[in-house]
Amino acid sequence: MTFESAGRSLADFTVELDVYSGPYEWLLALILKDELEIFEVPLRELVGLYAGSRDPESPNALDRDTDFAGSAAALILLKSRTLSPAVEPEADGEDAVAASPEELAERLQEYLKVRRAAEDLRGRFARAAGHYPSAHVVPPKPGRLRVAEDRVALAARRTFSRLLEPPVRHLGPITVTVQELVGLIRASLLRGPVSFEDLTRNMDRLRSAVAFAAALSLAQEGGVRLLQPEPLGALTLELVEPPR
Amino acid sequence: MSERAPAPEHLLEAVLLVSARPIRPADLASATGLPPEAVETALANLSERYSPETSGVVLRAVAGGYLFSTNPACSVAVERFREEARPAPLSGAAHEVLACALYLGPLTRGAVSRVRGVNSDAVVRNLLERNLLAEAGADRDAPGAPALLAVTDEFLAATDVASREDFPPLDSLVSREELDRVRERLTSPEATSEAPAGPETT
Amino acid sequence: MSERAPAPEHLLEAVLLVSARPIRPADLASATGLPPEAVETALANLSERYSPETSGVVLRAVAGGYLFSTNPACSVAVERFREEARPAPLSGAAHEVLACALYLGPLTRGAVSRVRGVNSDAVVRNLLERNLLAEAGADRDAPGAPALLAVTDEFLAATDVASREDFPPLDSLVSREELDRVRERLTSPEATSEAPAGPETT
Repeated sequence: MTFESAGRSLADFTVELDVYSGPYEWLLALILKDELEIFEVPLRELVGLYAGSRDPESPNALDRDTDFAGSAAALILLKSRTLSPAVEPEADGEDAVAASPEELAERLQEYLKVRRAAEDLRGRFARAAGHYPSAHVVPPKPGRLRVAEDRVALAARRTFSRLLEPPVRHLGPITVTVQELVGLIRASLLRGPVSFEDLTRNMDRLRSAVAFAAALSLAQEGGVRLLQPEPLGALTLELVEPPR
Repeated sequence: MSERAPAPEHLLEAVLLVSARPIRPADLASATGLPPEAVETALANLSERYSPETSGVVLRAVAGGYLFSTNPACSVAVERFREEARPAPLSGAAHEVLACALYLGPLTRGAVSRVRGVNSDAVVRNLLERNLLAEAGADRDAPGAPALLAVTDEFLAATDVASREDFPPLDSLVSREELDRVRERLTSPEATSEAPAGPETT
Repeated sequence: MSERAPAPEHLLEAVLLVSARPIRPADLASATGLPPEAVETALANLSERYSPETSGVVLRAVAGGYLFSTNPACSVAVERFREEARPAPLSGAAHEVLACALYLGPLTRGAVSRVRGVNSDAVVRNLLERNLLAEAGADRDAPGAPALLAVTDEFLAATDVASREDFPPLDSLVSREELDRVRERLTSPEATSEAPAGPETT
């Protein structure tokens, strides 16, 4: 697997996996559009690829890391959500229907253009930054401004009925990585099968969520077997013996 | 540094453009990082460049400071521009802030931001400049006694309604529960506000 | 006549000083009483006088009009004077949403989200707040008649373009070969093949 040298953002991060090769961003788009099975994407491998492409000296290393961590977290969430039994796909009829490869290609082509246009805009904004207008503005004559009464009423309705986004501050900084927990799971399994409950006994909710994702990732890659005799019952992890 | 530093005159011009009030030479020096003598020299040069004979923009020395103004010889054009200029249309955010002041006001900047769930200081500033909002007293119970904002007569005139009563009543716009939620946000103390904390500009 | 009429350049300077928004040449002509050709000539002269190389105040042709702004080379002094940090740059998501509105718009929030493959409502809200997007009518054919989003004149000014035509055409941004590669990759049979277990790498 290869990757092109790191550039300004993740736009330059290219991955080569068995299921997909090309820009990382398209991979995300494919997954988000349900066109690529999330199980087919080895997350750990992806993290490894990214780690290998990192240049800590690069001035936007932090931005890149944040972008990657954000998208990787989304993938983890998606992967665990996909596994949970009773979750219906979004009730978005049109989108729920699997698109044909041609349709998907068309949409991705359009998205790619929008991506490029966004990069172009970024440059324009940056070049134009630092222009400040005159403060010597004369106010228009009183009475020239019209405010539509129904727009004020509409704005009231919109403002007062808006759901506030849930606060996330209490979640604190995310200090755990999938790799870390993959390592931890592997180490635990050396002593024999472990129940998921035991594995996560001393973990907070965030860590156990990531542990779950890590376990799924390991299972998908074939290193670990997940046993769950009955739906929603206890989950046990055991090591898969490597073929001799 | 590969780029040449801007000339002292250019730095002063830029700062003078963004101030509607006279700026003292000491403040010009501290903003531009120039020594006082360099500021003096540059101001002398600018006085020539922006003199009534040479420019429609003049540099005036007033009240111990320096200020750009229009050349009085050009005042007819300025006045006509003011007559003819179409005021900038209000943004959606501006309508929302006005709706807050109309239906929930008088209320503080902080309360507007809490109700909207987003820092609204910039929008409030713009509406104050446009005379659609005005400060009407202060909230003495809150720390720092922040100003209370209310809609102005000019706002009522701009909407062409005779009085506030002509706007649809609040409970015809939103449900009981939603109103309760809004009231809760309105009265939640500053300190625990979840609205993005912007610098309080007072 | 005892007083000489001010030069066209001076009239324009005075009018430009009192506006924070771009002024269309026709409005400049009407305010100053100058014929359009005289406005053109004077603007050309002023562009030289207020160029980034020669002044801290620059004359910009943006959003269909003309505007005085500070020279970005002097922005540090301006920001220090106003004690205001430069607004944070927009996120990548915000640039994508703006690109959608610019090239595919006016379009609904739902359409933006479909193009990007992720829900974009929060980003849209932020851009409305910053006046870079505005609601321009509604899609009457869709259920609920959702609002249509379009870029604003502020957006054109913030990207330093005179008009929408100054942006490169969308189709010129990606080469034919690249687009073909996408199609090939997605429509070729291998693209959907089963994944063998990943190799152990630790």
